[in-house]
Amino acid sequence: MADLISIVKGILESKKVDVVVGYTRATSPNRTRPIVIRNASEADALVIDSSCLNNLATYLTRKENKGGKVGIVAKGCDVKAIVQLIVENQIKRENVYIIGVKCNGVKKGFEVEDSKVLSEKCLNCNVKTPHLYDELVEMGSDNLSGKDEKAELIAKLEAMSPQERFAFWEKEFEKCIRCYACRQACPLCYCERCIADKSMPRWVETSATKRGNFAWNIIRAFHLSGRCIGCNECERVCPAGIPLSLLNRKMAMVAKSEFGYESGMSLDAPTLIGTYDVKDKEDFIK
Amino acid sequence: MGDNNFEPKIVAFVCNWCTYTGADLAGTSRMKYQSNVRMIRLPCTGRIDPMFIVKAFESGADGVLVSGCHPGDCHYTAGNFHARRRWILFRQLLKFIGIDESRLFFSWVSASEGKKWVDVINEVTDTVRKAGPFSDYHRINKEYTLNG
Amino acid sequence: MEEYLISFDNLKKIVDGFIKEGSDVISISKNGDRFVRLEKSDDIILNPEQRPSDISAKEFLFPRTEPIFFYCKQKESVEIIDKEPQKRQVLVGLKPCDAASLGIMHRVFNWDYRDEFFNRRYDNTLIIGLACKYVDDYCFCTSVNISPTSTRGSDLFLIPLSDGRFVVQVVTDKGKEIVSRNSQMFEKADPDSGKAVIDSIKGPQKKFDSKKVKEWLDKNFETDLFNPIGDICLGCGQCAFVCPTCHCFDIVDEDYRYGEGRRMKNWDSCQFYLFTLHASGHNPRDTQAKRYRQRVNHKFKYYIDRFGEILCTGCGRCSRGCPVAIDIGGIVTRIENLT
Amino acid sequence: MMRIGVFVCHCGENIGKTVDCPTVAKEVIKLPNVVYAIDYKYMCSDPGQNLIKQAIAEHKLNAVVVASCSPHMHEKTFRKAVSAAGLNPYMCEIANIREQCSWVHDNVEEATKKAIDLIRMTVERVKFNFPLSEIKVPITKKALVIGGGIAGIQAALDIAGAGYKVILVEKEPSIGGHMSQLSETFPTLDCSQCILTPRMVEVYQHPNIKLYTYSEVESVDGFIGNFKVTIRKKARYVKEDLCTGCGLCTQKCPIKRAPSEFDEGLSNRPAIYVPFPQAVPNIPVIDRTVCTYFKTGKCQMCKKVCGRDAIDFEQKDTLITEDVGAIIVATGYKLYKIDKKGPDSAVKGYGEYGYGKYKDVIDGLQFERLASASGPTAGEILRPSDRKQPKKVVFIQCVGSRDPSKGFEYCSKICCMYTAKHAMLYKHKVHDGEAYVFYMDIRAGGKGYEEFVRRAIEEDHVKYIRGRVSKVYEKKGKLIVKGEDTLAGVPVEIEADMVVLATAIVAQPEAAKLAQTLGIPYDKYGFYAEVHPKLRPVESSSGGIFLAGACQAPRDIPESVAMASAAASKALILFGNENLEREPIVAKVNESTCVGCFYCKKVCAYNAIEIKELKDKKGNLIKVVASVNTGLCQGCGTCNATCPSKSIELIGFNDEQIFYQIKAL
Repeated sequence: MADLISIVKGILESKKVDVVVGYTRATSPNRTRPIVIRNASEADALVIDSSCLNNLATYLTRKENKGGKVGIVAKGCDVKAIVQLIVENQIKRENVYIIGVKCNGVKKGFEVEDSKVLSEKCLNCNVKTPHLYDELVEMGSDNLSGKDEKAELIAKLEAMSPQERFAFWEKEFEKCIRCYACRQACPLCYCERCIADKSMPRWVETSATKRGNFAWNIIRAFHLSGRCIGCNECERVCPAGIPLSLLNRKMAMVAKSEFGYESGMSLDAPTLIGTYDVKDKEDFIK
Repeated sequence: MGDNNFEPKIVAFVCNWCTYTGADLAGTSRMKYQSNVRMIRLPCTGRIDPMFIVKAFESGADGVLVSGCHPGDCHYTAGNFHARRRWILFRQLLKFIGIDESRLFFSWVSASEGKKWVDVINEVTDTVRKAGPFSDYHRINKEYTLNG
Repeated sequence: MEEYLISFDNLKKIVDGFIKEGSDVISISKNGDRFVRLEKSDDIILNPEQRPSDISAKEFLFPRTEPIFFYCKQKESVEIIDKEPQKRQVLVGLKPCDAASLGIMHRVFNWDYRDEFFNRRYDNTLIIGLACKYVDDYCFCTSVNISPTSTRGSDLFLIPLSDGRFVVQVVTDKGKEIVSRNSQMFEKADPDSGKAVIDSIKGPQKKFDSKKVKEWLDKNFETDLFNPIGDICLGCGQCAFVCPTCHCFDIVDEDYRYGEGRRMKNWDSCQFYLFTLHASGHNPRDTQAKRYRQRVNHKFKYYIDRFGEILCTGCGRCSRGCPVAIDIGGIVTRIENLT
Repeated sequence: MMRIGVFVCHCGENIGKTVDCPTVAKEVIKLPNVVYAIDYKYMCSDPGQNLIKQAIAEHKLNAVVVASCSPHMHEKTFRKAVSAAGLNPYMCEIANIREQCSWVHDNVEEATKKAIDLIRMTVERVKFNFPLSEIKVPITKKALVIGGGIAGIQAALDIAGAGYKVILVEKEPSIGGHMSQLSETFPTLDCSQCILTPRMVEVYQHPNIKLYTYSEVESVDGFIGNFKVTIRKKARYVKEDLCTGCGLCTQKCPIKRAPSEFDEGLSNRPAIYVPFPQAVPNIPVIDRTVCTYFKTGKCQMCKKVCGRDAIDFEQKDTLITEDVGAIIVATGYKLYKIDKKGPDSAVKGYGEYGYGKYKDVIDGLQFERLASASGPTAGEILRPSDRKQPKKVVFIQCVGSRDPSKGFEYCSKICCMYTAKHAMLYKHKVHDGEAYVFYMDIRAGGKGYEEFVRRAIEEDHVKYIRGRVSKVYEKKGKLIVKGEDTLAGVPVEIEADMVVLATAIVAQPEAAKLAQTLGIPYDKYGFYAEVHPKLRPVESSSGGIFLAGACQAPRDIPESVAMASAAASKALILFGNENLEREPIVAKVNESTCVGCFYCKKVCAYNAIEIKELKDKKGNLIKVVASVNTGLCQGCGTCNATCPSKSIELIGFNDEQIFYQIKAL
């Protein structure tokens, strides 16, 4: 870990960056939490291990950090978010110093029973070594393992009748308390005024009614279509336990199968929404 | 379903230049079609927001039709291409949530295709009529209402 | 305090009776994430070692969303239609931290304005508490004048015995009425029959002295103590939404249909930027640090100033569920250390 | 407080027969904010409009809904009426209860219900309208004419004659177009070049016309009144400013056998060539595909003989940008070539006519060259195979036209007339010759056209046979034409010396590409679409882009010229104004919520989204947001639908208007 700490000290001392966002140990020893470091002397608090779940890219678009130079500890999936943020003009490449983490996968959650369970997002990871970084550090391995239950569930849902699928989601969305933690945790939900908070007109009903919840969850998934990089933070932070990653993953599958597109992979690739191909499939259009 | 008197409520979001004009042409040519569809005119299919579709279902629609210029014919050059890409994604999302092809329809109808418009409207109306009231959405719409 | 003994089976029979007479019976869900309405008494889980649910039981007295009234717009006027009154309900197996929270909330809803909606529910609710044997890093009930065996907020309080039976402490008249209505189900217990169990439950170690915390807060409104929290807090507000005592709400009119609508009361959170955003565009709590300061002050200072009570039962939900692992117990402890 | 008036039009019986208008008026007055509702026989009539004006005054209306015909019909009328009564015109909305209700439904009850629904939805929408005023945009009073055929020439001369500058772009080395290839023209038999050449020269010498030949339009940005056009001037390898057109280079060029485009392959030309003697400009061009120097690096004969050192082998294509306010598209047509059909060709047949296989089966333009005094035979009718005078010529009409099974559905329009002319010219030149014409119908609608065809039949004794030809094949030096005389009901077989095919008029192969560059619609054949087939025949649906000649549909010369003048007058109407008034339907950014993701910019086809830096009083950057150039924005609203936070909205079709319209469903 000296590696990470010395890098952070170095870039703070040399004023390459103004702040560094990283992870530190939380109250519970099996948990970590984000930390923002401004002085090299604080860097000793940094850790990097398989309990570093948060996608710290979320902090890059905060008003406080905009414009300044930010160092960030980022796993491959987090780097995808950084790439997407650069592509979407939210941050400048030169303003972010990426301390990439060679990652062996992170834990699914913080609860004791999950301590050896690998997060589902890590199962099909294609960026164990980040695809963009300024420095690279290693993360130890905890020999985590897991099963891709969500993939099975997606297949199961697809095999259902529309009415059954609707019933499934009705039951899930009913739980939504509209705290918008999913949005707050999402590195790509950077709008200053979310459409859900727009009141003239109110596209998304404020109350946590079923239809308001449907509208919110539909629009959230749609606005992330072709943008979501699959960090699953939304699902992890949802206090109501709604399997939000199902929607994101389904849309990522559509983006891949219909357009061969994967978000957050390249600084030069055109965005999925905002571009078109005259040959886009239209067999569903009469 | 099985309700013989069921008259579906259908909304059509159409572009001003092709489909709306095509629908006008159907009228000028005195072609006849079923009366269930309520049109909402927009400048371009590019203007049609997925939120419109959600709102239509929230407002009690049993079916929604989206229609515009054929590819290459867009009055605004490429609005329909952008719209098409959006629909590919949105349609799959709604499908995954349980809103399938018997509720949501897409078509290209040009300004000269009055006949096609008639055929599309009749086909959409028949399909939705057959699928019955969109009871799933009607049910969630009813929560916390006077008669809910 | 009167004490009785009851078997789990008999307890279930009483619950069945509630269900039969049309009351809603509410207990923790199978996976322990929340409280749910039960269909049958067999679904009751009374496990003192259960981790606190992710979402507290407050929504049964203070729902996340609730119509205040309905309206129909006529051509020249608006017709207002009130909501029907609330059903009777029984909350079974609330931990002391959850049971206590309802009484704490009762204060604010009976202050300068008597909130009919809360009170109607409160009056129609019977609360059966359960002693708690769960402790983790985030529990601190003992620091906020509650203990794993405190009966506060409960009408009846259950202490599990090793033989599967429960000692029932009768806390209120409401509880007494249940016992007398079902007297054949209860056995008279010896005085202090639950004492051994109570004594064996240690609960979380006391982390801070809330008086000292308040003293510091009284003097230190302007502080940079909360800046590191502001740095990482996402402002998601889940802490308020899972909290058993947070009670802020927003009122909104919703035309759910052409010409027809409702006035709704919805949970809100001081952690949201929009919470204090003025129409002018000015926001007095414009940073997350200021919003977090509000959270701590409201819980450990303002509520005490107003009602003499801490607006926190130490359940630890907010910290356990926090996406960025902000630990309110830890922060308040740090404050105490500053004094 | 909105005070809305609803005006329900019967349109005589057009609406009134199917929609119970009095009931509709009675129902809609019950709607919130509707303070007045009335039905009337003809709302668009003077008394009808007065009704609206009076009601606005009497009932203090601040918004109006007219339930009538399509907004495409009378939206302007009613907005004007409302405006005359002192209301902002954009506070008036139309509910279309004719084209999309009364005319398409039979059941009175259903149609009435639908009409009420449509009005309710429109009433809800109009509540969120707000007063708008037209956007004023300055106009560049200069026109671009694309295509230097007769239509382009006419349009350029008309505009230049009115005192405005014109840029004329022609892709070939010379202007003149197809008309320059023709021998005589119907129905007067004027010599085509004799009437055309003076006009070509006039173009060349006109002080207001800037001519770019051997050039193509590369890109077009901007909008009506303010286009920015990039023109690719292809390398001629001859310096135009130095060349005197002496012609020495073309005489000395050792390559002599490149097929002449001008003569439709019936003669040859050198590698450095002027397409035809009267070419404008009279400046040669090097065809680098055949030039020895470009192929081998040796020769340079032209360079050696040029006294002005005008040959420049190093010349490159140059890009020129021009600002113009109007564009006239006059790119003309091509003749369908049977032997050149690609795999995607819409036309599937006619190989049985032997074109490309037999030298003496030629098309109409080739016949024009044979008959032309400037042609390869100096106007003598000699057949291509052996240069002998054909004694029996068969003309076949409708090759590819009016043939849904093998060719195009449409009529090519000019073939009846030019075939009659060809047959007549032939008879005038070969007095003992026999001319046969196979036709489906004779379409001779036009001044003097029918008389012209009668002359061919009656005075020149051209034999017209109504029927189709099934096959043409060679037998003993003769072309056997097998067909049917459907009037007589007998098969016909003619031993011909030459066969002339009136092949279909088709769109230019690059027509679709240019349409996309210009942003104008085209039909499935590649012909450019006019806004309205009857009332706006020379306007494309893109403002400021007009159509002339055969690029829009098969046209003859008088029609092309008339269209050209019409298109020119459209441009001149535009130039008659100092500013352009545009509908204020444009996007608007909410800068306080915009986060500058610029998805709006990505989807904007008009480059109307600009990047704006918001700064505080001290000049520190607060944030970067989108900003709409209202001059460029065309109001499609794609940005609005794309913006995740709805921080950009289309005025006139904003979120609230649509939201409440949907809600009132």
